[in-house]
Amino acid sequence: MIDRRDDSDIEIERRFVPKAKDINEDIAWAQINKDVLRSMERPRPMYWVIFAASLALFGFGVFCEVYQYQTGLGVADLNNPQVWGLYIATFIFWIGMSHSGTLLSAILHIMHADWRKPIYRFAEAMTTFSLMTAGLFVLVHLGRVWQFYYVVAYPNERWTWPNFNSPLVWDATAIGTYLTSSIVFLYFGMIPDLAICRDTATGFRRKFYWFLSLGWQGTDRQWANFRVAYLTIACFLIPLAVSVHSIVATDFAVSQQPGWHITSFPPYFVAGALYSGCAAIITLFIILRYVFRFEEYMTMPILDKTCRLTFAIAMVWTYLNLIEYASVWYGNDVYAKETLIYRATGLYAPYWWAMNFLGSVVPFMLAFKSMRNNLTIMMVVSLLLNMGMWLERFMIISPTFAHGYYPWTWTSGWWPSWVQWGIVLGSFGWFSMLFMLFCKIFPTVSMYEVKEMVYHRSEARKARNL
Amino acid sequence: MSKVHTMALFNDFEEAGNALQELKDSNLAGFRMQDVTIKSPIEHPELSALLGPRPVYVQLFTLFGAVFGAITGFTLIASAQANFLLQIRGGRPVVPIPPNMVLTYELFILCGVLMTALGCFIGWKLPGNRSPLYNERVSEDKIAILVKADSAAITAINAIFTRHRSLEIMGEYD
Amino acid sequence: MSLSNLIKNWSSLRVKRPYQDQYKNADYKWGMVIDLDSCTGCNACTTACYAENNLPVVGKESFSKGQAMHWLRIERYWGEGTELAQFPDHGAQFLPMMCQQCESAPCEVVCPVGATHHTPDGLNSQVYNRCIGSRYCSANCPYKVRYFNWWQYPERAWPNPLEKQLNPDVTVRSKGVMEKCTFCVQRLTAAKNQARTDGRRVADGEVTTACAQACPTSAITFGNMADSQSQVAKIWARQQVELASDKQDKKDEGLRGYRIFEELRTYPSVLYLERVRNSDA
Amino acid sequence: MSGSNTIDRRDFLRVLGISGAAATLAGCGNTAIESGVEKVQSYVQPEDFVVPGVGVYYASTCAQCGSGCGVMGRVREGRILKLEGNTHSVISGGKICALGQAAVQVHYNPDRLTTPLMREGGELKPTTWDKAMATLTARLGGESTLKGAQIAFLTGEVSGHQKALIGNFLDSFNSTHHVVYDALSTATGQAASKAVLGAAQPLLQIDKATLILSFGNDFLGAGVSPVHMAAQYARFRKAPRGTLIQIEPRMTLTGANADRWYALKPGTEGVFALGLAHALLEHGQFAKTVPAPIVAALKEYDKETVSGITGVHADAIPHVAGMLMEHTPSLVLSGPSAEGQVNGAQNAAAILLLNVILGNAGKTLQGQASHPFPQLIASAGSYAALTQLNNSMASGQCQALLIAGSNPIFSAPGFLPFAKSMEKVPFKVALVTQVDETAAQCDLVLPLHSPLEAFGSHVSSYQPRGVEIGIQQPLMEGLYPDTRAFGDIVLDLLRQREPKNYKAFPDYYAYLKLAITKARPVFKSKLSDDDFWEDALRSGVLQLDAAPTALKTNASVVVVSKPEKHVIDVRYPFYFVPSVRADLRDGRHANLPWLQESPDSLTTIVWDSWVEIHPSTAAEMQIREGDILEVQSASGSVRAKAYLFPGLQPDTVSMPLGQGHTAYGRYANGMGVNPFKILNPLFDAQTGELATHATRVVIKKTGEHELMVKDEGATNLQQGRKLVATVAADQAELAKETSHVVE
Amino acid sequence: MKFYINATLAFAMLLCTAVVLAEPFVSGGAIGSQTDDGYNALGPVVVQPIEFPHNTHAGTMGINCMYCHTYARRSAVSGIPRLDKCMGCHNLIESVKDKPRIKQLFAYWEKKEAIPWLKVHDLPDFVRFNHERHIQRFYFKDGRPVREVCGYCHGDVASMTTARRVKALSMGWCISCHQKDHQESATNLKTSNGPNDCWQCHK
Repeated sequence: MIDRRDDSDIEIERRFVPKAKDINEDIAWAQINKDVLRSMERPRPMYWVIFAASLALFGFGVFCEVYQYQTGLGVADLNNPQVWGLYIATFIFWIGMSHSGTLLSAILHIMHADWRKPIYRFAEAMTTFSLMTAGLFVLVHLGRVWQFYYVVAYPNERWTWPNFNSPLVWDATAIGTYLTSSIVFLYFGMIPDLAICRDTATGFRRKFYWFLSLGWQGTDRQWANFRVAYLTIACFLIPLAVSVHSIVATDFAVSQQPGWHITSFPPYFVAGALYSGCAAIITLFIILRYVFRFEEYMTMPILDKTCRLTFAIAMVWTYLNLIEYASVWYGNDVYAKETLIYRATGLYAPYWWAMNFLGSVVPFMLAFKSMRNNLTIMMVVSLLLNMGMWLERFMIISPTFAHGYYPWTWTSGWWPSWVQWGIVLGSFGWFSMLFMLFCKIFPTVSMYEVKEMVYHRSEARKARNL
Repeated sequence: MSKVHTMALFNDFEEAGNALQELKDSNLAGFRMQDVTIKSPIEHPELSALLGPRPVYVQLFTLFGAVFGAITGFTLIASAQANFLLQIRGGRPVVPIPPNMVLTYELFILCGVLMTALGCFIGWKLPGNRSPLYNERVSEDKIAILVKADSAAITAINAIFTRHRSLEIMGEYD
Repeated sequence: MSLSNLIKNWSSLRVKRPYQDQYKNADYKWGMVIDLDSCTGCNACTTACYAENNLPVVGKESFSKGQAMHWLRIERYWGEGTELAQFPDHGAQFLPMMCQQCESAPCEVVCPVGATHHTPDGLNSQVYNRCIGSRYCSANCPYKVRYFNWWQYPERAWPNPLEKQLNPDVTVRSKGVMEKCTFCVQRLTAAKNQARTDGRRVADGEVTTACAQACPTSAITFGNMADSQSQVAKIWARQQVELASDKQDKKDEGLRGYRIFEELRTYPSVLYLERVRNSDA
Repeated sequence: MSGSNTIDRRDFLRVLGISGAAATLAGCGNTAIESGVEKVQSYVQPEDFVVPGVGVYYASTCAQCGSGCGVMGRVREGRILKLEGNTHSVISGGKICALGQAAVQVHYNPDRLTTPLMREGGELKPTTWDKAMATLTARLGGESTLKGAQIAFLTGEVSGHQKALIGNFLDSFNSTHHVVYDALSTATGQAASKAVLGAAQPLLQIDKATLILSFGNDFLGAGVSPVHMAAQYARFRKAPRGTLIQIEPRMTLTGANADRWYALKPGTEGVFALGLAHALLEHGQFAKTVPAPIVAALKEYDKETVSGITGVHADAIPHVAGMLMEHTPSLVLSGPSAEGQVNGAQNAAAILLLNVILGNAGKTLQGQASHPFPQLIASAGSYAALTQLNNSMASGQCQALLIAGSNPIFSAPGFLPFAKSMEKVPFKVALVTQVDETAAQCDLVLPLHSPLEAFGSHVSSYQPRGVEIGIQQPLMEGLYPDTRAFGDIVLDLLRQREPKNYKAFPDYYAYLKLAITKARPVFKSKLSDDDFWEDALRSGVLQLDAAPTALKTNASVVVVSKPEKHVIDVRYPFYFVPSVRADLRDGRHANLPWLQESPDSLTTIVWDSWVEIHPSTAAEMQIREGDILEVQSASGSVRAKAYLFPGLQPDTVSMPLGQGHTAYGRYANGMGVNPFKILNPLFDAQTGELATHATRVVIKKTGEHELMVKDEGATNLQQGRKLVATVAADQAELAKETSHVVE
Repeated sequence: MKFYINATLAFAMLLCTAVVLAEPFVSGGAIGSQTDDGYNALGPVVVQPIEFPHNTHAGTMGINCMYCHTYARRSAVSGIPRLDKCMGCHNLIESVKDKPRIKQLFAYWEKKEAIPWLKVHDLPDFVRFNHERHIQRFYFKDGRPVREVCGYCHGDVASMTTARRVKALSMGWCISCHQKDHQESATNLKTSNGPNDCWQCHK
């Protein structure tokens, strides 16, 4: 099965396929299992550093939230026009983050881009956890969290229903759907790998994986059903992901605020979401590669492809961003135009310019191969891109509130309190804590798909060589 | 005639394919091609093809789930709105179409996804339908062929397996 | 059965509001007129509102953070454009601004739990105990007249015995709840109940809001617009402002009535009369 | 109220009680239905009209300022909830101002004094009424040997039978030292008015005027009877619409409502008025109204000279004069900014002269109707009276001082050593609802009923139509067991001093009832005494129709001196204008949270003091809003945040009065600063009254900066939005509008 | 194959059943719709200062509820009878004057002190319930017997000593009645239901 190649083969290949390979197709399948399973056993010490830091951040976030819960939202220094502050900005950020997993696993799956295979699993996990984080912000920003169940449509004694007209209810439904579907998708794609874990684990872990792998034995019938179901769910997930972020966009586009009431918001949001998601993938790629010693699977050519994809999406985002400015600038809505000018010149100008710089100029670093091959640079760039994307969300919320229709409530200065910052940081802690736990418990690289990748590539090479 | 299982483990996919082909052509008494199952670490469509048509019904579930989700979604929402005590809102009609479409769409997808997963589980006959013979090396890099046949045919089948360089043959010995 | 109800009443469930003569056969449609030429900016109305509606005094620190809780605020402008003149030669411009009770209220659409809805009397309600505090209504209000309970005011705004002044007809709002001008709904409900017991409709002038009642210059007129003989209905008619229209087709010259941000199609129930200044003076 | 069950009103309130009716503070979080936790309202023997759950309205009179507005109190379950205007009252006309609304917070104030305080070992300590009254009686009771100037009674504006009672009390000591001090007194203006128009406080028929020219008169804000004036103003603005022109150094609320507002240098109002007089007298029809010497002296007041002195554009003078000629009848008013100057009386006289020239007397200006009980009318306070008292105290002459409703330690200017002089008085008693700066310096502090708990009567010094006596009655049972009515305390003392005259009155209620019923013939009532009293309580007012009297004008008293420019002291380059907030006044209402949180009408600032400075001046000095400035006069300095205010003469800075309390409860203490303390010892040349607006200051940046606490956002302009639309008067057809002013 | 078809059919039937079951919820909270006599468990016992025997007054004596709770027809609250009302009768009834409860009553009267009754039917603070409107509508206009009208919410008081809360008094319970078609009066067959505007009951 596993062909052993002689040097001449490699020589030929070097001539015809001058590019570096996504993966070494000579790798033994058993080695794949071993490498991946090892990551779940003994990661580098950095793992524990990251985990401890996340736990600490999360703890601080919980403290802030409890304080806010007890005292009232006043501790967040929110006020009449600035009703949402960082909470909703960060909410959009996390929702956006969730889109990368769908992009990598579903879209690329349908497009048969097999280089996604070693990295899609953690991207999908990212989707799930960032959705869970985003969901937290919906709760955190509520004045009366303890009554949040009023939003849920369930038959009740009071004969009341939520307001189905409200984009927030759409949000809740869409996020709920997305979270459910992406958990199903993540879990579904992981079943063959869980069977591998089951087959190697011992003790209570064996029981755990035995339970989760649902008796997977890799039979032909299982594979056939699996393929169809996986593809079908992938097909559902793509429009779902698009709908989720466009619904988040309608939170704003449907409303009256000048600067929000823009038709291009939904695609703009979707592009921004993919953008920040891809940037986050680069970050996590580099971290996982180091922490779990995945150099063999998370290879530089895959990073290169991810970076090129990110660059393309960055350009789409830049275009849509400019379109938004242009349509406001040339439109007849004086209020919206005023808001735009305010963003560029007012209180928030530094952040606005930073956002444009980070979002549209910094990605050009990705256009250079030499940059793409440097892990340190890529790490910094991806973090910058994410910061830019976070600023984008902040720029949607705060300047608009600060400069709405009603001049009397224009704010001359507003800065979030430490409680808000604490909760925002706590959300990052919560996310990375969950993510790190996931990586420890579940195989972060899809073993069976890497095998497929290796198999198909070597088959293709054989075909070429013949 | 009692039926028993036997399973052979192969290192090479081609050999496994050959074994299957031979099994198919053998016309052994007490053996049917439907009773052959391949167990492999990755999917092998070309090997599965040898087993003959094994239809997958997952998409029927998907269709049903999606249509059901869309219809009940809209109906539930619209009738909830129509019966809600507070009907007049922000100058919109009581049953507004665009917002309901958004929710209908979400329910369409949700039910579709869930029904697909459910359909797949039903297709797997899971949980609780595990075949008796399994080798853990299948999840690594080996391929296994499981056959259920009359005990009389087993020897012949095992012979075919051995001929195709199977690494190991497991069987039920009862 | 809900399904049969849905099918049977489909066309009525699809009616878009507001439409002309929507309140023609209704008993009540509360409306208001504020004559900006009479308003002197004296704050009597705002204080009356505090007294009537149990508004908490938030204190210096909260106020400085923009967390004031005045349902009715008096705005003071120094000019209409964007440049400040050397002197305000024609005085200041005062604007009493409270919930405009929009017929097509942006806040109502977005509340996820339906805590704010449109009452049959044409009021934009706020049901405190249903509110979960998402503040979406406030974000979507072009007038920014919704106020949020950032703190647990019942514990801090009324030290004993100040709480004895609280109006028992109005809830004291706890933290995390949105609130806003209600057109003094407790007064309206009491008057409507009385009228129903007597088997009649509330007469014009029988009930008024606390602000209108206090206003020393009577700049605020409040009443039932469904009653064509009421003061408010007459003024709206005289000013040729149509409730369900976003562009007023005025036949006569010299009319002062206008609604703020009418172009946003919120259809407010508060009619403002332009401030008059003698330009020769 | 019939048969043997007759209980009088106080008993009725007691029986009504607030038994168990805890005010709800639970908020809207509690959804549980808990049985048997709360007590339920129950009565022993209520009046038939008392229905639980239904508010009952009682008439009374507002005691928040001297206007004497009739109010209605809404009482439910024995608690007073809210005050409304009393439609029976001519003064309030059924309306009420912010101050009046806040009266319930005087009553329910958490910092109210609930027990008597006595000074023991240099400190005020709670004591019992028995001890307090024993001390009081020992000093001022029947045995007291104090006489004449040895005893003084310092009050704020007080009227009605309380005033009469104070008079009687002092009479028993052969003393006439009822000192009335009002930091915002208009004594200078009244003196000028008396001289020129023949009446200290003429009736202003604002609604009859077609043009009002006001020199800093804030009749809509902190003037006399603002509620009544506002109603008049509303009628003045209806068709045919009157025009209001305001001339003042710092925009007042009235100025903010003017059709045309002119900024002029403080103290030059008289010059401007004379300039107008000069312009008017050039027209023949006015020539005969003033004596020839004045006409001649006015020759020097040509528009260029006037413009040079006042800082107003030269064209304004013929323009305003033209307006005055065009619009008759008109009304010319002088206000505190013109009067509070070293030449204040002269300024006021010059301004009022315009009324004489224009013939407004008898049309828009009339004399008040003659009052049948002049002894009940509020006496105007003056600074001169306070100085006299101060001297008497400082010289050791004054042996006993009673203080009620006045807080000179806070509101007297800093150069007057009132606190120090007070130390020399061996026995100082304060009668207050809440301890203030002055009460804190007294030896005995007696807790009073709030005006909503006590009986009383009010007779305003400004009677807009006929005669109105406002009856004040308790709206609820006393909140605290240990407070007493002002009248009761004074009456207690009087009973000891003159037992034979006052033995018949068990309390002030009986005294007041008898006094009112005795006046029945004057009001030509055919009711029995009891019914007359009941009727008075029910309507809250006693009214008598009486025609306004004629004014006797005298133009010759106006002194026309040579027009002169102010000499500017370079050390103090800015004029200092203390402004009066309509709600806080002289600071006596700073303890009311509603008023503290009610944004100042013109700046929208709350809970604070500030320094107003013109934007152009600020730009020159590079001052931004919120910069902490030190305002220094020759007499002292205060620090406050800068606020850029366009309604200001650019050489002027202005600060609001009323803040800067140090001992007036949690809502007042530490809020802002007290500009009274930097006023210079300058006095009006004619009356000797304090020239409040004559101080000059220098402002210094301290380099500190703080956020301004205000309602206004980042802009104070409408930014092109149609928020407050303005239409030219000739474009609007007011006559065709449905009138909706409640007449 | 048969398995799949069966499974599909079974699942479809399951879903359809779910829809049918969900339908009444959609048409209006079936959980909360208690009928007149749906809630009969006696509520919590409230210890009152005087254990007032409703059974004697309303039951044995047959006194109209509104004789004592006289405010019910003209105010939002029905009110506790004023003390002098109790005295009005008990002053004249010599036979029970030395019973302990009556002695308590006299003690309060002599002190001129209100009896600190505890609330039995205590609604949350954000609810306004109007007795007047209900009494006017069902007692005066419909002419229904007073014990039925009051008893609808308060239960059969004539059988209690101190009153106890026997009905849910929850929002769903209120609505279940407001949604009913009530005949306008004894003679008029036209029906109408109670107001269902939030602000009618919530403040």
